Amino acid sequence: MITLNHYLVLSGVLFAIGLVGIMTRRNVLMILLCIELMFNAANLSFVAYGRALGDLNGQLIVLFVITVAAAEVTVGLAIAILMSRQLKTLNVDEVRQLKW
Amino acid sequence: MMSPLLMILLAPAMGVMLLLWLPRQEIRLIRRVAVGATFIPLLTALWVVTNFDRSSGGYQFHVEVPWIAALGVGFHLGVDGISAVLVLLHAICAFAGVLISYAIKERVKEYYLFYLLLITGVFGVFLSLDLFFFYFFYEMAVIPMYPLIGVWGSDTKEGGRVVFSKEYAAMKLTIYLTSGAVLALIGLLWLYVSCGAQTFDVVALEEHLRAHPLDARLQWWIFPLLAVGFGVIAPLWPLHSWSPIGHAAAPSAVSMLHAAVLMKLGSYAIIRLPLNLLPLGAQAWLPWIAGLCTMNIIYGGLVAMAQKDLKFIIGYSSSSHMGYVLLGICALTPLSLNGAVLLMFGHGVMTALAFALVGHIYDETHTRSLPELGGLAKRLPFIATCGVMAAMASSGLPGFANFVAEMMVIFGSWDRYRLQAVLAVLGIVITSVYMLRMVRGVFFGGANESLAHAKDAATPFARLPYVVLIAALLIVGCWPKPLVRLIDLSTRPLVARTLAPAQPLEVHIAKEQTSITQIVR
Amino acid sequence: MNWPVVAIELAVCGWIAVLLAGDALLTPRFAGLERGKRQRRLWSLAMLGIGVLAWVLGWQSRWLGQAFGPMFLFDGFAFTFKWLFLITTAVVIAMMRQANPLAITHLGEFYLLIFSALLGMLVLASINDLLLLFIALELLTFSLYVMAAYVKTDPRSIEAGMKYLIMGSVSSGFLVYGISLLYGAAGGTGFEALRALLASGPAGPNVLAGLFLVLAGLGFKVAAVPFHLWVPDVYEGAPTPVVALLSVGSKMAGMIVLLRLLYSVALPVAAVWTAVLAALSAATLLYGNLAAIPQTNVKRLLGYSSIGHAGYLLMGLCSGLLSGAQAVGFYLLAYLVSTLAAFFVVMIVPGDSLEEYNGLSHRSPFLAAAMFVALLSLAGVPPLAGFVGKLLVLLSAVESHRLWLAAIGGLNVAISLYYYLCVVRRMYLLKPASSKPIAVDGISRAVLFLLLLGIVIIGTVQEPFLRLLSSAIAF
Amino acid sequence: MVAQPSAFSLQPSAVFCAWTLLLSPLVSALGILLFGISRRRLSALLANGGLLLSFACALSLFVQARSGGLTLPLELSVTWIGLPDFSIPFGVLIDRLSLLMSLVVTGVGSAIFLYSIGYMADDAGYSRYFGLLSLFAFSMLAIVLATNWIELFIGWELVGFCSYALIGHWYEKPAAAEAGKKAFMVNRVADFGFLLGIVWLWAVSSPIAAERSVQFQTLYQRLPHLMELGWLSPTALTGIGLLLFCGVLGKSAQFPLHVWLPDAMEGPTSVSALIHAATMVAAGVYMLCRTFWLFEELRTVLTVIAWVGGATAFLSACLAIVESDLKRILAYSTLSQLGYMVMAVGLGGAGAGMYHLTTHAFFKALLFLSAGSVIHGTHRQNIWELGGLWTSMRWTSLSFFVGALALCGAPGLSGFFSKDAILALAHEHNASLYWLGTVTAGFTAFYTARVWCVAFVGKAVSPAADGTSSPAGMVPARSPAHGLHPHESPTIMLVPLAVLAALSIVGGYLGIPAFLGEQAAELHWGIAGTSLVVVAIGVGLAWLIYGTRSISPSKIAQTFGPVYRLLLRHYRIDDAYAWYVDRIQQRLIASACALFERFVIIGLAVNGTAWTTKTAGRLLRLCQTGKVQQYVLVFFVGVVALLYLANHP
Repeated sequence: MITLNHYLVLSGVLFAIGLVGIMTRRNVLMILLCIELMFNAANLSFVAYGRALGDLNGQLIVLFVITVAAAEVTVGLAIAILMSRQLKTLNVDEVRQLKW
Repeated sequence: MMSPLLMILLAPAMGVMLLLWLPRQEIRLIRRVAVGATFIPLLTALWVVTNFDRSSGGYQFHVEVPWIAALGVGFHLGVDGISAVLVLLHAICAFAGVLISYAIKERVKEYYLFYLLLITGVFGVFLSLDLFFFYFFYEMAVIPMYPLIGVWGSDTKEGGRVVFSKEYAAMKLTIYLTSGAVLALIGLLWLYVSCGAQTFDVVALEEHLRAHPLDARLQWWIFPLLAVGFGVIAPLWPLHSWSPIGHAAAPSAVSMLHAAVLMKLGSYAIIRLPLNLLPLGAQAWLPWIAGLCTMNIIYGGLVAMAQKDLKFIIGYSSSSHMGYVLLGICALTPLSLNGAVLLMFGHGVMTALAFALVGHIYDETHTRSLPELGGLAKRLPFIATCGVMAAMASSGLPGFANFVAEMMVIFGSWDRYRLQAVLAVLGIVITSVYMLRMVRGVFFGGANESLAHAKDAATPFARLPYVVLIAALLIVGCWPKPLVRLIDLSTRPLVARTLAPAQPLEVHIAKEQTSITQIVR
Repeated sequence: MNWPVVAIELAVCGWIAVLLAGDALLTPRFAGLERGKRQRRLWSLAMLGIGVLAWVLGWQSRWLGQAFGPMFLFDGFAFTFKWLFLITTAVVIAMMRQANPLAITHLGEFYLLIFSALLGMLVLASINDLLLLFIALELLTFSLYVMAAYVKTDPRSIEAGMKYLIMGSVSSGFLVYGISLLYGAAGGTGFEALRALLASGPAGPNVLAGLFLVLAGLGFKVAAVPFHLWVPDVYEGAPTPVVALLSVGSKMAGMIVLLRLLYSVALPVAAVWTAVLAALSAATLLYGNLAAIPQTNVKRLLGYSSIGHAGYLLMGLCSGLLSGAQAVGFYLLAYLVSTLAAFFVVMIVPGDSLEEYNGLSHRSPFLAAAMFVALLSLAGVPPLAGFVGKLLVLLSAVESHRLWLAAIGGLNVAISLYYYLCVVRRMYLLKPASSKPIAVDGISRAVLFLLLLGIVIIGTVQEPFLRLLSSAIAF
Repeated sequence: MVAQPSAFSLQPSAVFCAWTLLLSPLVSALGILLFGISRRRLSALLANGGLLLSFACALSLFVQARSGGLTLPLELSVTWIGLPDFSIPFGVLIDRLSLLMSLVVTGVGSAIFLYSIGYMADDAGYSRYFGLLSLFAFSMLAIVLATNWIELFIGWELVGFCSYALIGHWYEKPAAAEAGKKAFMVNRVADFGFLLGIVWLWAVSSPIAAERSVQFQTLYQRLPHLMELGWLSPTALTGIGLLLFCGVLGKSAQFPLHVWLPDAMEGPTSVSALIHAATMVAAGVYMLCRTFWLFEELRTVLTVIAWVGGATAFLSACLAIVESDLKRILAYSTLSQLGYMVMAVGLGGAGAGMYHLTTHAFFKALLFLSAGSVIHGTHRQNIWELGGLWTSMRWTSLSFFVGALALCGAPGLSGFFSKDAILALAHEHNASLYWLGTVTAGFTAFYTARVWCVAFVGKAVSPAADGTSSPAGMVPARSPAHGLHPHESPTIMLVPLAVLAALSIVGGYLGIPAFLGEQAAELHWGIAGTSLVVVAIGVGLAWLIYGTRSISPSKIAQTFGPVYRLLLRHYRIDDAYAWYVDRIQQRLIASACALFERFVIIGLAVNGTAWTTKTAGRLLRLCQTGKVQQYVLVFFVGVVALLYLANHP
């Protein structure tokens, strides 16, 4: 029997994978993907809770979050393009002119 | 008719406003505005001191405007005997300072802007009877010191090498004083919160705390915050090191106010707030502070002895003399407290005079170093005369206000802190050592050829500030009664209040309360 | 549906459309305008928008109430802060007038983004629902991502945009995850549901976790340690008007959401968050002010200083007392005028390095004086606005018996005064490298003057402002 | 405490005289300060007029007192500081003692003021000189007429200041500037004890704080009661007495604080006459007499006083013998005579002390003024450069001769009687001191005769080639001096000489002891005879050595080699002080404090704090690595910490 907790744990794991990905992958595109993963972890949690509560709002919220995430990635990709054009790199480690 | 206190406070503030709109080339006009903005307070302060109702005492000439209702803040001005004297002191020094500032030739407008701002701030502190505005003006007085020293000041050199740059001095002074102020602010806020009267009004707090005294433990904690916080500017040993360096770097008119009045803010604040509002804390902590201020007296004097820069000598001497003020406060007898307040006046005027003189000498000779000076009495007879007078006033010669005040402090602190009183007398000897050395080195001896171009303060106008200051010293010194009575109106009740929770002083003195007068009769 | 309640938001949307149209129509090819004139026209259009919005907001004052069910609240709190957001935006747009040294092309879209950020802020002033909070916050943040990276030719701008985006997204991730937890526990995203949940009894770990994840997301906005790391980099890299918007608008938005959330919803668990926020406040104060000392870039310096100010804001917030919340409100007001004035000067003075400020008082006495006043106000010196803000915040810390925190706050007053005075030192004490005067045009001068006047008036006549904010912040 | 109403109604003129006596020089001084700085004649007029008026008032009071029209003591005062527990009056106390002293001060003072008109005629600082002189007269009268300790102390300090300023009158001369400074400093050190004594006395003057007093009258009345009550222990009183005597050590230049007086001769000679011979230096003795009721019962203190006085008398007389500067010889002689007076007081004879003080004021002022006249006429003051003045400056020499006779104690002159009184006292109380005094009298005669023989009778020698004066006592070969053209001084200087000479002669017959209420002075023939013999020996020896040159002084100097060298170095006391001030006080203590200030307080404490703060900032900024992924890591750690804190508050 798959309970709410299973979903929540899965969502937690997804979230953690996303977070670790952000911290370890150097490529900005991968980082954007990992951010997606984090949002989707939250989405999963919303849906699971919605189901458990018998509340449709949970699924409704997910739609909003997906929209927001999509917008986020759009901006992110635009910046990634700028990076590759102007800075000739997608490696975030190489972009550290601003520090201290 | 406008309240005199408001007039005192607003005149320099209006001066600031006016200066903002004056074009920077109109130097003569700018100077006149500044003179006017300090002359009005001088006259008004004299009026206040003479018209103070001596039969009733307490705080007088109130101006009360509710300001921040939610916090219990009110714009409350008022003077008692103590602050009336200090307002007069500040008015005299500010007026003299503005006249001395005629030596400033560049960026005159900005200079006077900051200078008048400083003056306004100090007046505000002395006049405020509200903790909020007290602190408000206090901080406001400190900050203009930064540009005043930084822009118009001078570096301290030893053998051609810059030892303390004016930037260092300005920054140190500002940060040091602000740190102290903030410490005091936290104490004030703690006091405000814990007394629960929901008012920042000093008079209301006084009454409230008299009716509902603060817990002794709390007082024990709050008192040092206030005493040390305000003690920084007093300056209490070992927190004094900002002051001589600041004195040395500042332009002379600023050193004047700095040493004459700014330092008094600290001792005044200690009298007005912690001593007044936290009697139990005072009783617990004053012996410690009395110890520290003995260090002020002796150590400051000894360091002054070893200095070669005139401003450093006077700077350390100020810190030494403020030790007497603090000792007078700590001893907490009406006599010593009166002496302390009178010494604030006397030392203020004296040190303003000294810095004005050093300023003149520096302007004329471009050096403040004792070994490079000498024999100036021949070229500058007027300045030399004033210089000798200042030195004598500083070493406590009768006829000057300082003598009376130091006398009262020593007599007054004899019962409570005998060792400190003895050391205070020793301090007078030390003062004479460096003061005489300075007078000897600067004015006497063979005339130095390289100083032959130095000019005296020749015109009556150039002499006016010096004459005003010396007259103040002499008048009070020769006839101290009126001023002492005025101060006494406020100190006596204050001491009684502060000592009320403890044993009265007389117990320390005598086991038997026999009246000797009756026996003799 | 009670449409007038959202009138201002609708008006912003409308004006965004107007700007789009204007941008399209006022092209050189179409309207025959040369570049400079086109820029001025667009600026006027944006300014006109602010005027219209101000009028709408004034009119709207009669229509306090709710919209979208209970999701959107238009109360005194919202009304007051919407005004402040409007003022902030107006000043930021005014900054664009004097000079456009940042070579911002596509100016029409830039104004559009400013307005969309404004929309986000306006909504944030009214949120009463976690979902709406999330969406409005993202709207604000997205606009800022784009604006931060707006100077496409400047690598630093791109870097700033990239860093801001990644950090912002991560924080959004935490925020939305936290919201999901709270949703699960409360059964809804509305503040009412949450309030009922927290009032019902001791909060479980999942509720607290949700709450604190939300706090982390908002902490990112207000630049609280340890969520502050993006601040110096983004401030340094992004165009100055954007930084002004970031440091005032975005921070204020985060702060008022925190205020509403903590004081109207989370008071029952105040014991938990006051302690945590106090720790954050101390860390933020020390980090921001200490690290600001060795800075040599004015925007980076102001970035660290803005972290320090976040510490003071948190200090008021963590008192858990209404007076503390009101202190935060006043602090925000003082911070707003002072910071905007400072950034206004930064905008006009060419170059970001502190070297450029050497001898500024010779090159432009007015700018130097303005910077002097603004910085001292930020440092908390009377008779300027910042002083009263600091006083109130410290008072709230003492009132909540956190003397250690007040002591740290006091210590930081001195530290911050030090680095502000270092700038003053450059402006007044040092000699300029080039004696070329800096011209300030009339409008900039007027706006700057008004800001300075505001600083002084708020600092001396505190009562009306305090009363205004106290009546607004009364949940 | 206002003037006593009874005194007011009965003796209006006495009241007026008393106040005028005190204040008229002050008014002169103020007048000179305000109007006279650039008007030479006006300042001289004001100063002389002021002091003459004072003198007239003193005379009038004296006459009234003698005629019984004035009942003494008369005390008038106004409140100077009026606090309930610290009421300090300022006023005049006229009794026989103060009347006598004010007569001396104003009388001798007037003579010297008059003399100064001529003596200082060519001086640039003429007005300043007279202004300070007037201020001095006021301050001295404040001491004399003081009603209480504080007033006395005020005068005490002010005379010190005037002395400082007048010694340094020719401030361009480094020696003068240094001498003034030294005089003031030594007095300050002495006043350290004096002031403490006053405070202590005030503190024990009543068991109740509000009833304390510094008034002479009050203290006088209370003292026995205080002792009786046990409130004031004899030990404490002894301490007070010793502390107060410290003041005398300084002001009356007793060993070991005498060092300033010889140096003070750098000032104008008229100043030396007035301040450093006749009046100010005697203030210490006067103070002891004034408050003798306090010391009367203090055996220890009195013994100390007597021995200090005796030692001073003897040791300074020895120094005078080897000195070659005319004024410095007189200065050591003054020291020696002051020693006599102090010794007299210490032996319980305040009256004898006062008597000698008075006569000494006459003849020592006379000697100094004559010396001034010599310096005025020759511009020399090394006795070896002088000579044969008897022929060229007849009047001056004559007056010097009278003064010298009085100083030696030639029978019939004033000094004879007063010194006899002191020796008699010593004979009665303390044999060792008596012999010490008698020997000193012989020494006195010796050095006086030596000056006479060398400077007035003998022939002058030229100044040493290197410009420094030849070592004292070593008689160089006699050859006519170059450029020495002595001329007699103007009349305005000779008139005061004549007056003082007359007083020096008749001073013994004025009935001074009687006026002071001592029993009628009768001569003690045995003692007088002994001292006369000693004096004769002294004079004879001097005549043999310096007059007829039968005995070679250098041979004597060789015989007493170490002693002689010690005397030449003034017992090395000056050296010791210089060593202490320069090495210990300045280089060791003060420099150590300054270094501590510079390196510990400023360097370590203040700059150290600043450095720590800045370094913390520099380290903290390194957290900002610029790597966005590390930022995310910190963010994550922050969230974890937050969650942990949330669940473990």
